[in-house]
Amino acid sequence: MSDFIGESLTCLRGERPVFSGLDFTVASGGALLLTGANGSGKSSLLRLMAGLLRPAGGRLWWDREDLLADPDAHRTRLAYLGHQDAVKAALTPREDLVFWLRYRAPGLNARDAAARADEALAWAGLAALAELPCRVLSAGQRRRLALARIAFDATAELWLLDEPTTALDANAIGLLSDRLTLHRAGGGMVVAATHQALDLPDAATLDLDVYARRRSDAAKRGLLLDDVA
Amino acid sequence: MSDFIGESLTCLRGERPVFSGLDFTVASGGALLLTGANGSGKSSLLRLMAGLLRPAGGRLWWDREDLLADPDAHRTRLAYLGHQDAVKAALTPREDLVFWLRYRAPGLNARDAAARADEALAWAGLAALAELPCRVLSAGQRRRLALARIAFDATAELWLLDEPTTALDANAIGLLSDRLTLHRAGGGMVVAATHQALDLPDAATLDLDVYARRRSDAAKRGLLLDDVA
Amino acid sequence: MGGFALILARDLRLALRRPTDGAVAVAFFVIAACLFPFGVGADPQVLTRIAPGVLWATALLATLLPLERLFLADAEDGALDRLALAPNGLASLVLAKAAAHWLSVGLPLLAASPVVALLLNMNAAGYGALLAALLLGTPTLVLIGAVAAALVTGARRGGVLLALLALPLQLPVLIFGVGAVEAALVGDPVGAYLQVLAGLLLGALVVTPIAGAAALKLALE
Amino acid sequence: MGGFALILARDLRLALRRPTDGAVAVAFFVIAACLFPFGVGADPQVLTRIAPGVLWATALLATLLPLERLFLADAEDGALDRLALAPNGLASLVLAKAAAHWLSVGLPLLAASPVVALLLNMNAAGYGALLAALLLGTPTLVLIGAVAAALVTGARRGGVLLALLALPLQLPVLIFGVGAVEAALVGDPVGAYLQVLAGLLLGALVVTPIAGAAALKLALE
Amino acid sequence: MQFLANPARFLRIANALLPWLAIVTVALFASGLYYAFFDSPPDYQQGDSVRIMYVHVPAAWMAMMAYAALAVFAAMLLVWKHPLAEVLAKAAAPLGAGYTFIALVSGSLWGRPSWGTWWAWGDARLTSVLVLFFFYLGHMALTHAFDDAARGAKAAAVLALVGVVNLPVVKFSVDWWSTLHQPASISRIGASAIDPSMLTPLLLMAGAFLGYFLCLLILRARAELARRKVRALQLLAAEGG
Ligand code: HEM
Ligand SMILES: Nc1ncnc2c1ncn2[C@@H]1O[C@H](COP(=O)(O)OP(=O)(O)OP(=O)(O)O)[C@@H](O)[C@H]1O
Ligand SMILES: Nc1ncnc2c1ncn2[C@@H]1O[C@H](COP(=O)(O)OP(=O)(O)OP(=O)(O)O)[C@@H](O)[C@H]1O
Ligand SMILES: [Mg+2]
Ligand SMILES: [Mg+2]
Repeated sequence: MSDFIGESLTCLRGERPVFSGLDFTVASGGALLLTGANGSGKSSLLRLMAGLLRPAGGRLWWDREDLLADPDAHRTRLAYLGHQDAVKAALTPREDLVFWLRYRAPGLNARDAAARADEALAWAGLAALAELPCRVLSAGQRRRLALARIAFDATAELWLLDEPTTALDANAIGLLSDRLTLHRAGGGMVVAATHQALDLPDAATLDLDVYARRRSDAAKRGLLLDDVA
Repeated sequence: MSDFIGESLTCLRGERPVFSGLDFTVASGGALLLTGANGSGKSSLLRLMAGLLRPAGGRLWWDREDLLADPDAHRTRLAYLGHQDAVKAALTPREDLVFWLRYRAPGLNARDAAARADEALAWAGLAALAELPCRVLSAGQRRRLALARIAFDATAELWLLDEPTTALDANAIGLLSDRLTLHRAGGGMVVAATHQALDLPDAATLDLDVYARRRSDAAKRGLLLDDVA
Repeated sequence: MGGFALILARDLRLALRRPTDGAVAVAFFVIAACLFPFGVGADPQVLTRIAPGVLWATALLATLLPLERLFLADAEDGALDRLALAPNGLASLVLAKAAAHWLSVGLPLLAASPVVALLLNMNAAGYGALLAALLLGTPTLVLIGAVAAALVTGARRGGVLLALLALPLQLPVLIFGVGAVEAALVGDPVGAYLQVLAGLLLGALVVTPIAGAAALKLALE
Repeated sequence: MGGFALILARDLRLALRRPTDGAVAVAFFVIAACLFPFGVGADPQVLTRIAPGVLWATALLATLLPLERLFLADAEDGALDRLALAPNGLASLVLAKAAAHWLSVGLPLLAASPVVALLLNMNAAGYGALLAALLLGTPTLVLIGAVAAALVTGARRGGVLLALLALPLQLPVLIFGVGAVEAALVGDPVGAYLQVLAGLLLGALVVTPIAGAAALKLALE
Repeated sequence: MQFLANPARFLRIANALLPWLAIVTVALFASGLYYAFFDSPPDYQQGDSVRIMYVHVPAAWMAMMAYAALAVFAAMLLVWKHPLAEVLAKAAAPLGAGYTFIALVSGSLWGRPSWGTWWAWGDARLTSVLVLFFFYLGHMALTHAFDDAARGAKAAAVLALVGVVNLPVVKFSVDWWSTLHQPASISRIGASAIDPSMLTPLLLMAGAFLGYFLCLLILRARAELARRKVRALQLLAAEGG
C-alpha cells in the first residue's frame, strides 16, 4: 500500500505562475482526474508529478519519502503519456512497442518482448498494420499505439495520462478504461487529465480552475523567487 | 445556393483501399458529420474533399461542376483543419493569425488584418498570450489558435474540420459550435470528423464503418488500378 | 500584399527566431574558412592560391545544406497543406521560400565573404569580382536547391538525394564563379563570367518555380 | 539488453530509414572534397599540399552539421520525455546517441576518406595515419558535438550556437589530426599525435556523458 | 558565500564597496599609465613597442582570471544552487570577453613589430586564447538563447565548467609547445625575471584592470537584479493579480 502525495505545490512556467498551493493525494488502487480550462495547468501538473518539471514551491512525497531524494526510483515506477505520441514515422508499430517495452523493463529479453508486443498490438487493433511504417497510421491509431506502450508496461505503478482519449473512438476508449480498471485492481495508480468524460469509478477529481485565482499570490512568490535567484 | 457532392468515391492510401463507393451531399447552410472507428477513413475523406488527395475513383462536384476542373477556385473557398495545428513554435499567436488571415484573403491590408487578429485572439481567449512564442501554448490553446484562423477566415465557404474538439475544454467547444452555427446561418457549409458529440443541429451523419466491408472489392479495384498505373 | 510577400516575411521571421539552419550555414561558412588555415597550415602562399576555391565550395555547401528542411518543416507540422490550400499558386510558394532562404542565408554569406577572404588572405584585387559573382551566383544555387528540396520532401531519404540532385546542376555556377574571381586576381576582365552567371540566374528564375511547383504537388499527395 | 544498446539500435534503425542527416554528411564530405579540385584548380602540388587540412576540416564539418537534430528530433515529438523517464540514466542516453551518430556518420566518413584522399591526390604515405587519426579523432568530435547539441536543444538559434560551442573544443582534435597526417607525409613518427588523440578521446568519454546529461536535464524542464 | 545569498544584503555591501573601489581603480590607472608612458625605459630590443605590454599582459591575466571567476559562479549555480551566481555569471562574461579581446588585439599589434606577423595560426598560446574568446562568446550567446532565462543561465553554466579545461592550456601552452609567444617571465613561480622599472607599472596596471573589473561587475549585477524585479512586476501585472 503505497501512496503519492503532493503538498502545496507551486508551478511556474517560464516565470509565469500557473498554480500554487496545490495539494493532492493518490493511494495505490486509486485514481485522480485532473480537470480545468485550457491552460489551467493540467499538463504542467502531470509533468511535475513525472519529475519532468521541478516545483517552484511545495513537496512531492512517495510513501512519505521525498521524490527528489531518489528520482531514478520514481522514473522506474511511472509511465507518462503526453499530448504528443512520440511515434517515429519510420519505425513500424511492432518495432516501436518492442523498443519501449524493453527500454522500460531492461530485464525483458527479445523473445518475451516480441510476444508482449504482439499482445499489445492485438489489444490496440493494430495487428494488421504492425509491419507498416508508423507514417501511415491514422491519428487514433497513433494514440492507440502510444497507449499500448503504457497499458502493457509491467513495471509502471503510477500512470500519468495527459488526455489519453484524444482521437480515440468509442471502442478504444472502452478498451482503455478496462485496462485502467485492471491496473488499479492490481494496486496501480492513475492520474489522468481530460476534458472528455473518462469513466474512472470512484476517482477523486482535482479541478485546476480553482487554483487560477491563487495565481496572483503565486506571482508574488514568483517575484520573490526571482528576487532570490 | 451552392452544393458540394461526392459520387461513389474510392480512396486508396499507399495502395491500401480505405473506402469505396462513398457518396455524400452538402448544401450551403448544411453540415455533414463524419463518424467511424479509428482508421475508417474520416481524415482521408476530408483530404479528398479538400483536394489534398486525389480520389482513386468517383467524382467530386461543386454546383454540378467537377472540382478537378478548377482546383484553384476550390482552394479559395475552403478552409481545412487537420489533426495537426501547424503552429510554429517561434511565432507569436498574433503573428500566426495575421499571417494566415492575410494569406487566405490577399486583399486584406495589414491594419484590418491586425484588428481581425485581435478579435480572433479575444475569441480564442489568447489575448493575454498574444505576444508570447507559441512554444509556450498549452495543447488546447494551440487548437484554439488553429480554429481561430478558420473561424475568422472571411473567404472560406466550406469548412473541413478534422476532430476540431481535440484538447478543447467545454467552454471552447461552446464557442466553436456558436461559430459553426453562425457560419452555417451565413450559408456556409461544415464537414466535421469527430468522435466526441459535437452539436451540429440537423446535420447529416456519414458513418464510414459502413464502407469498411466494401473495402475488399475496392482492393480488387486497387489491384486493377495498380496494374494500369 | 500577395502570398509571395507574406510567405517571404513569415519565413524570414522564422529564420531569425528558429534554431535556424540558415544561421548554421553562415557560421559554417566562416568557421569552415577558419578551419582551413589550421588544417592547411598557415603558409600564406597556399592559402592565397586556394582562397577562391575554398570560398566558393564552402559557400555552395553552406547554401545547400540547410535546404533539406526548406519544405520539410512545413510538411511535418501540417503547414504545407494549408499553404497549398490558398488562392496563391504553388509556384509563388516555391519562389517565396527560395527568396527567404537566399535572404536569410545567401545575403549573410555575401556579407561574411570579405571577412572569409581576409582570413584566407585572398588578394584584394579579387574582392569586387567575388562579391559580384556571389551576388549573381548564390540565388541560382538556392533556386536549384529549392527544386531539389521540393522533390525530396515527399521522398524518404531526403538529404543525400538533395545533394545528388542539386549539385550537378549547380556545378556550372561554381565553375564560372571561381573563374570570375581568379580572372580578377590575375587581372583579366571578369565581364564574360558575370554575364554567364547572370544568364544562369535568369534561366533558373524562369524554370525553377514551375519545376518546384510540380514537385510540391507530388509531395502533398 | 540495457538502455544503451536499445537506444543505439533504435537510432541506427532510424538513421538507416529516415531522410538521414547522416547520409547527407557523408555525401557532403565527398562532395566537398570533389569541389576543391574544381575550386582550387587541379594543380596537383597545391592539392597534395592542402589535402590533409581539407580532409580534416570537411570531416569535422560533416560530423558537426547533422548534430543539431541529435536530441531535437526526440524533443519535438515528445520522445525525449519518455526516454528520460526510464531507469537508465541520461548519461547512457547521451553516449548511446553519440555512438549511433558516430556509427551512422563517422564510420561511413572513415570509409569514404581514402576515396577523398585519392581525389585530393594525397600522398599514399599518409593513408595509414589518416585512417588511424580519423578513427581516434571522429568519436571525440561527435562526443563534444553531442554535449553542444544537448545544450542547444530548445534554444532559439540552435544551429549557430552548436557550431560556436562545439568548435573551440574540437579544434585540438583537428590540429593533432592534421599534425598526424602531415607528420606521416614527411616521414616523421606519428605515434605522439595518435597518443594525444587517444588521450583526448578517453577524456571525452569520461567528461562528455556527465556534461551531456546535465545539459539534457535542463532541456527537459 | 552563503550569507550573500540574499540579493538585498549583497546590494547593500556592494553599494558600500563601490565608491572606494572606483577611487582606487582611478588612482591605479593614473599612476600606472604615468609610469607606463613616462617613467619606464624602452626595451633594449623592442624599443617603445614594449609599452604595449602594460596593456597586453594585464588584459591577458584578467582574461584568464575572469574566466576562473565565471567557472566559480557556474559551480555555485549548478552545485550549490547559489541564487546570486546566475546574476554574477551573466555580469562577468562580457567583461571577460572584453579583456580577452584586448589581449588578442594588443597581442597581435605587438606581434607585428616583434614577430613580424599579426597572427600565427597554429601557435598554441594564440590559438588557446582565441578559443577562450570563443568560450566567452558561447557563454553569452547561450545565456540569451532561451525564452526561459533560468534555463539559459544553467546551460551557460554547464558550458563554463566544460571550458575550464582550456584555462591550463592558455596558461601553460608556452611551456608545453614551442610557441612564438614567450614563456612566463613575470608570473613565474619564484623570482620574476623582469626589471622592476617595468614591473612596477605592469603591476599598477594589473591592479587597475582588476579594480575596473570589480566595479563593472557590481554595476552590471545591480542592473540585472533591477531588470529582474521589473520583469517580475510586469508578469504580475499581466496575470492581472
Ligand atoms: C595575439 C597574440 C597574443 C596573445 C593571444 C597573447 C596572450 C597572452 C596571454 C594569455 C598571456 C598571459 C600568460 C600568463 O599569464 O602566463 C600573455 C602574457 C604575455 N605576453 Fe602575450 N599574447 C600575444 C602576443 C604577445 C606578443 C607579440 C608579445 C611580445 C613579444 C607578448 C608578450 C607577452 C608577455 C611578456 C607576457 C607576460 C608573460 C608573463 O610573464 O606571465 N604577447 N600573452
Ligand atoms: N500513406 C498511407 N499509406 C497506407 N495507408 C495509409 C496511409 N495513410 C493512411 N493510411 C490508412 O488509411 C486508413 C484511414 O486513415 P485515416 O487517417 O483517414 O483514418 P481516420 O478515420 O481519420 O482515423 P482516426 O479516427 O484515427 O483519425 C488507416 O487505416 C490508415 O492506416
Ligand atoms: N514554457 C512556458 N513558458 C510560459 N508559459 C508556459 C510555458 N508552458 C506552458 N505555459 C503556460 O502554462 C499554462 C499551463 O499550461 P498547461 O499545458 O499545463 O495547460 P493545460 O491545463 O494542460 O491546458 P490544456 O487543457 O490546453 O492541455 C498555459 O497558460 C501555458 O500558456
Ligand atoms: Mg494539456
Ligand atoms: Mg483522422
